[in-house]
Amino acid sequence: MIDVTLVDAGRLAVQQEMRRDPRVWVLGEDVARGGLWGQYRGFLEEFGAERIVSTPISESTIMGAGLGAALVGTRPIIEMRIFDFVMCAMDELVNQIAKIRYMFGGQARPAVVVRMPHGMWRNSAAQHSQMLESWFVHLPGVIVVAPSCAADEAGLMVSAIRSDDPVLFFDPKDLWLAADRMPAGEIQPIPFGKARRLHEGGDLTIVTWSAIVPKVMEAVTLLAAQGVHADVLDLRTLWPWDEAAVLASVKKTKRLLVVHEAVEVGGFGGEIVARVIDQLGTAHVKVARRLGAPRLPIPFSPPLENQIRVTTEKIVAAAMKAARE
Amino acid sequence: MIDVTLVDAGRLAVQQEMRRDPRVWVLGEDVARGGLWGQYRGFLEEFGAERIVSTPISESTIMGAGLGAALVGTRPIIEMRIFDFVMCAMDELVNQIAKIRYMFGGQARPAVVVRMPHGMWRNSAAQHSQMLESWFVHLPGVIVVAPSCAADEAGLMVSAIRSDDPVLFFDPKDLWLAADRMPAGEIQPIPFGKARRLHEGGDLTIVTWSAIVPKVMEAVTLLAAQGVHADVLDLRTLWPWDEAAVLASVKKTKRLLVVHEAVEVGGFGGEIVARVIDQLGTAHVKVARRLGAPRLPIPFSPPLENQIRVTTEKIVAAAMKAARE
Amino acid sequence: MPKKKSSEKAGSGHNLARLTELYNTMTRIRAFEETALTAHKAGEIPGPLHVSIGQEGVAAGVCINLTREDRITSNHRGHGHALAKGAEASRMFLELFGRAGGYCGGKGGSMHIADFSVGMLGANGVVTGGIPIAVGAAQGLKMLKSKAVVVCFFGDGAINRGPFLEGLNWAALYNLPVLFVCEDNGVAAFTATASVTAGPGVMARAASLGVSGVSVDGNDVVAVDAAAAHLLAEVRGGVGPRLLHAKTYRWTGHTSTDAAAWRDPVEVSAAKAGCPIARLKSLLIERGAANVEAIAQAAAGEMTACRSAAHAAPWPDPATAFDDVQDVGAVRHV
Amino acid sequence: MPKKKSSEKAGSGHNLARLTELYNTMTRIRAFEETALTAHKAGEIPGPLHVSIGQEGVAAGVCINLTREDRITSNHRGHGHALAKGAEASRMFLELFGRAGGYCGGKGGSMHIADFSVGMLGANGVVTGGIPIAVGAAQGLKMLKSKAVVVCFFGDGAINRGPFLEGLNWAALYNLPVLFVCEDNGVAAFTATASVTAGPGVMARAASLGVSGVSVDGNDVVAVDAAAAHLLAEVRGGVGPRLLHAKTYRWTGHTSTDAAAWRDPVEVSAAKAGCPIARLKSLLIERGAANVEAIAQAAAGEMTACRSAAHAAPWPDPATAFDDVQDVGAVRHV
Ligand SMILES: Cc1ncc(C[n+]2csc(CCOP(=O)(O)OP(=O)(O)O)c2C)c(N)n1
Ligand SMILES: Cc1ncc(C[n+]2csc(CCOP(=O)(O)OP(=O)(O)O)c2C)c(N)n1
Ligand SMILES: [Mg+2]
Ligand SMILES: [Mg+2]
Repeated sequence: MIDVTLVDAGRLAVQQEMRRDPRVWVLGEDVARGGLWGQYRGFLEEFGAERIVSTPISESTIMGAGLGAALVGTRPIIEMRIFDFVMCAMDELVNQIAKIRYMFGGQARPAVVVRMPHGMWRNSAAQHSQMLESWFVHLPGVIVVAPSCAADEAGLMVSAIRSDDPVLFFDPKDLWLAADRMPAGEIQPIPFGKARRLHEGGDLTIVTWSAIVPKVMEAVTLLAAQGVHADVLDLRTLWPWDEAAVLASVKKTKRLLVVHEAVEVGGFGGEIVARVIDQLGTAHVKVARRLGAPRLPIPFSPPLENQIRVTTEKIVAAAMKAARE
Repeated sequence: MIDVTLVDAGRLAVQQEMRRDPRVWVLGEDVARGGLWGQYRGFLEEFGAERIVSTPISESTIMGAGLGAALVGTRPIIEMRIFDFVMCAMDELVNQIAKIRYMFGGQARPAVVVRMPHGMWRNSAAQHSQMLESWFVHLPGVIVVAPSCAADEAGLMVSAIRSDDPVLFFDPKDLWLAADRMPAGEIQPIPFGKARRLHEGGDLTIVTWSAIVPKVMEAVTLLAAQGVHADVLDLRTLWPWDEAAVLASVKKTKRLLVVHEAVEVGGFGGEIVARVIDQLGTAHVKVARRLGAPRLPIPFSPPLENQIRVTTEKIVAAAMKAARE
Repeated sequence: MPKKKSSEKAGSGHNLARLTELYNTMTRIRAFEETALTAHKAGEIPGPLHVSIGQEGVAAGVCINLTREDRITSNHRGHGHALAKGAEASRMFLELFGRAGGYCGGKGGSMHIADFSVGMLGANGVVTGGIPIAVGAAQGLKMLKSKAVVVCFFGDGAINRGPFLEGLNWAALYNLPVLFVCEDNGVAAFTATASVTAGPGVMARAASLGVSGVSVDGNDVVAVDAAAAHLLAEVRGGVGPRLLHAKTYRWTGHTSTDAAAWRDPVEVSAAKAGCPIARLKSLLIERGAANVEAIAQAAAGEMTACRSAAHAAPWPDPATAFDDVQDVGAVRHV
Repeated sequence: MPKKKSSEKAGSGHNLARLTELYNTMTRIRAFEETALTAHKAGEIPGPLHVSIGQEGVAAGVCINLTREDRITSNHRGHGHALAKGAEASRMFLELFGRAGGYCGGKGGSMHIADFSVGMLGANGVVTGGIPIAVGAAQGLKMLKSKAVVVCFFGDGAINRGPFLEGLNWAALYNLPVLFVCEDNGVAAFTATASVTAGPGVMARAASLGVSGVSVDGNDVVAVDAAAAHLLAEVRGGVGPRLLHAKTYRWTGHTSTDAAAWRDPVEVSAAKAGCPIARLKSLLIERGAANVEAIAQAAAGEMTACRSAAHAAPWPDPATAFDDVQDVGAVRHV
């Protein structure tokens, strides 16, 4: 095992794949300088300015040029700096990348990775903190990845780069620089659609992903101390998602709580609840519930942000209620 | 009652409000010529080129300029031609319009109506047929309106224009030109968040909205002939939505089927199922299920489009299953 | 500064074979679209159809200078571009009709025709949609050390959308092998482009972004050919992107259902009188070509046959609606 | 064609009161940002902070020509614009600190300061975010028959995003009362703008979109004032939009946590040697102003007091997190 941050883990994965495959390259703002978090540190020296391309502030074209470059056989990693700026490139993502293979009857293979650090990043306010990952689950044509730890960041990144499908890769901003560990040596790809079990328990199932995961685990420890034992699944990828693992767990616990950082209304939690109810039937499920943020933009000030954030305490309370009800 | 299409109904509503309030105006491509469907026919003559502004193909600026004009006290109707092109203006919609009041602590009032004809429009293929209304339910700061008949198109448009909140108004493309009737005389505003009951029945609750509604009603007639009586609610507005009416109906029927034209995965149906389960509890609900499109882009060819469309037969089958299970 | 190419000079330098090839391409495009229009009116073709009747000189004159390895991107009015780049009319017709065997298996229709095997990277339903794709394709080709270049076709309406600025700046910055072709027919959908476009126009906009170019009479195919040859030689030489501004005219409405009653009939008659195909035909006859009529007849015959074949062709298997979304996470049933 | 304004001439035409007012504004901006930087380093200010130290001449020189009814839009580096337009330093500090009474009630922070009561329509966290808003505001004002004009501040990095093209074309097309101000500090975040920008630059881009303007030394506040006065007179006269291109320099890194080790120290020293505030100070002393030191001291004192007051101020009531989302469909609890 080696000590790394998630930034390091991502960097090692991209580096490994760029060494392996000369068609892989990166484009985005300030990337030649190493990227905003150092996620491409040293790449200019190793790979040269043709494979680590610092671009103008032209989000539409960063996204669209990545697609064009994929159509002729290269494998671009499209770095969007932070997710909120993807709003400047939605036509290229939604109308072009996601649909081009289908519209053209299979002729196009948009093998791009779109990298979009998302979520809160303390006190960055409404335009730099959004999580809208559920939107893309609803968008046919794309894979949606949202890791929460270094090993997943690395292994899923390797899979994303090797994928012939377009992969939307959501780096968890708030965990980006947290200390973590991952296996040493060559990074193995992690298949899409397989959840990671973080804790075993029979009292309720908690399904979660991305930056909120450490808080869920804090809550799980507190719950265990009170005699409530949760089965915890980190989905890791939201499309495809590991429905089988979730159903198996809820069959056992009969109680489901989905926890996500994003706004609860219209979030991906609703999809999970609806599928579980549909597949297991209401007679076999006692509780199915979500915990997410209230439907508000993200405020700047710490006490306001804290007020609307999904906290460990809120997770404990929701889990307690779900387990005992 | 007068005979109108939905296009007529919308036109009459906008005209009435433009006569009432000189601050109301329209901007968008080809609007001075009457709009793509004639929804602004005659406006140039009546209101002049300053209030019916044909713009360049500049979606970002159509959306953003509408916001700017609202900030100084005018009340713009932002015509986006078809919803898919909103992807070219998402920063202005998502990062600016939806957040500006909150970010500025209440100083800004983005009183705009964003008009976005959405959904299938026979054989227009992937880039001209999308329905992503569920995305905006997940987006704090906006109201989401999706009428299915002339009277609602008119009454909700009047409310939208008078609203100080930004209203995303989804005209149903596939019904746009269908014959319908509405009350003669002054158009009264219809409040947001009140569903319309289209059919009474005790066997199951069908919740639906927008262009699929006439198909649902066809299905309801067929179901009634087979002895299955549905309670049908057209939500009309998705945010706020009439949770009380849905809960009351499901309390009675114990069976819920949400029917929408959009892709089922990640659609607004999941939110409704999750809320109903959360509020009523699994013990009081026998079935809660959705019927939407499979997770595919919209294909061009009629048999392919028909294959993935939500049809009357599919609605009958799903309702039958939900009622009998 | 824009240079004006004179057709006379260039034309005289052209050999008869090349003129004949241009004529063949243009008559085939014309016949394709006239046949498609008729079929659309007869209810054989579903969905919207945007034809480019009157603009054939641009597609033909540019694409005659391309190899199969070169790539093009197109817009919503792309039949001519596809045919000129070498796509098969028969498979295009099948696609227009939504039948099996069409270029996109019936998933795309008129607005999304693509033939990657001949370097046609696709029409596009979004105005300017092809611009970022074109510059990215050029960047990828350069990275792969390919000698191929990219031609990016767009209309005069497209120069008011942001991606125009971003894409030209990008191509100039990275010195990419792209020829931008602005097909300026004076209208954007139903609006005169001049009424929504400030400043001196596309040439000045491009120059301000570091992209120089040539303005040409797009209805003079010999001039288009000469200008494109010149600019593409520069682009292949590695100087970076160039712009070809081709002034032309669209005879018809925006879509096949738009009768274009809003167009000035005098303007339309004048345009028809200056028909680019008729102009080339005169030149060919003047130069002693014998087979002019036969070429036009062959084109008409080819397209009529394509139409009949498409009409008789089977529909796609409905199950194929589920194919080609994505490899991982694909859904297989409703 | 860009006209160069010479500071000497303009300066001599300025009366002492106006020069003093400019000096007061500039020293207040400088003191505000230096104090904010210190507070940020001390951990008193959460979130990112973008300061404009070295660029004060642009905000001051432009805004001295505005009335309260005129509007401005700004970008992520907007403290100077807000102060110059008349926003209160105390409420800005409260906002930076995230405290009750701040301009946005603590919801915005540095990147979203707005004061609608003085026509400051807001900073913006998205590069070019203010451009469409500015042109729309101008369009609305024109419709309402207001005499007010709009000034739109943006950086040199913004000219590579699409909305720049769209917004300038739009303003020219509808003949809107907008002054675009490009604050050209040579960098965009951490990248030299010249390295990502093709063509001759912002003046040529604007001209190609029908917007003419003036290029000026942005560190010479007297020249900025004169140029802005001239352009705003034109804009108020109804000729449509104009551009002011102000060449300046940012002394610091991109955000307060960027030590800017990547900057050329020689370049930074040269910029500091040419400090716009020091230049104006010399001029004032030359012209016999007596109170120069006092003004700077007062500014420093004011900002120190604002900082202390902000530090001591109460946090917003957490329940206010639920306010001001929307009237209908608002949520009230978690
Ligand atoms: C982003 C976007 N906005 C609007 C449209 C609708 N639309 C289709 S074609 C067209 C006009 C395009 O004009 P131009 O580029 O000059 O092409 P032409 O139709 O003249 O060939 C418009 C507005 C679109 N397809 N995409
Ligand atoms: C659309 C968008 N892309 C990227 C960013 C990140 N970003 C913030 S400021 C900045 C540089 C802007 O440069 P410039 O406009 O010259 O302003 P300066 O920072 O020099 O004042 C960037 C890239 C952003 N805020 N918005
Ligand atoms: Mg045109
Ligand atoms: Mg800058």
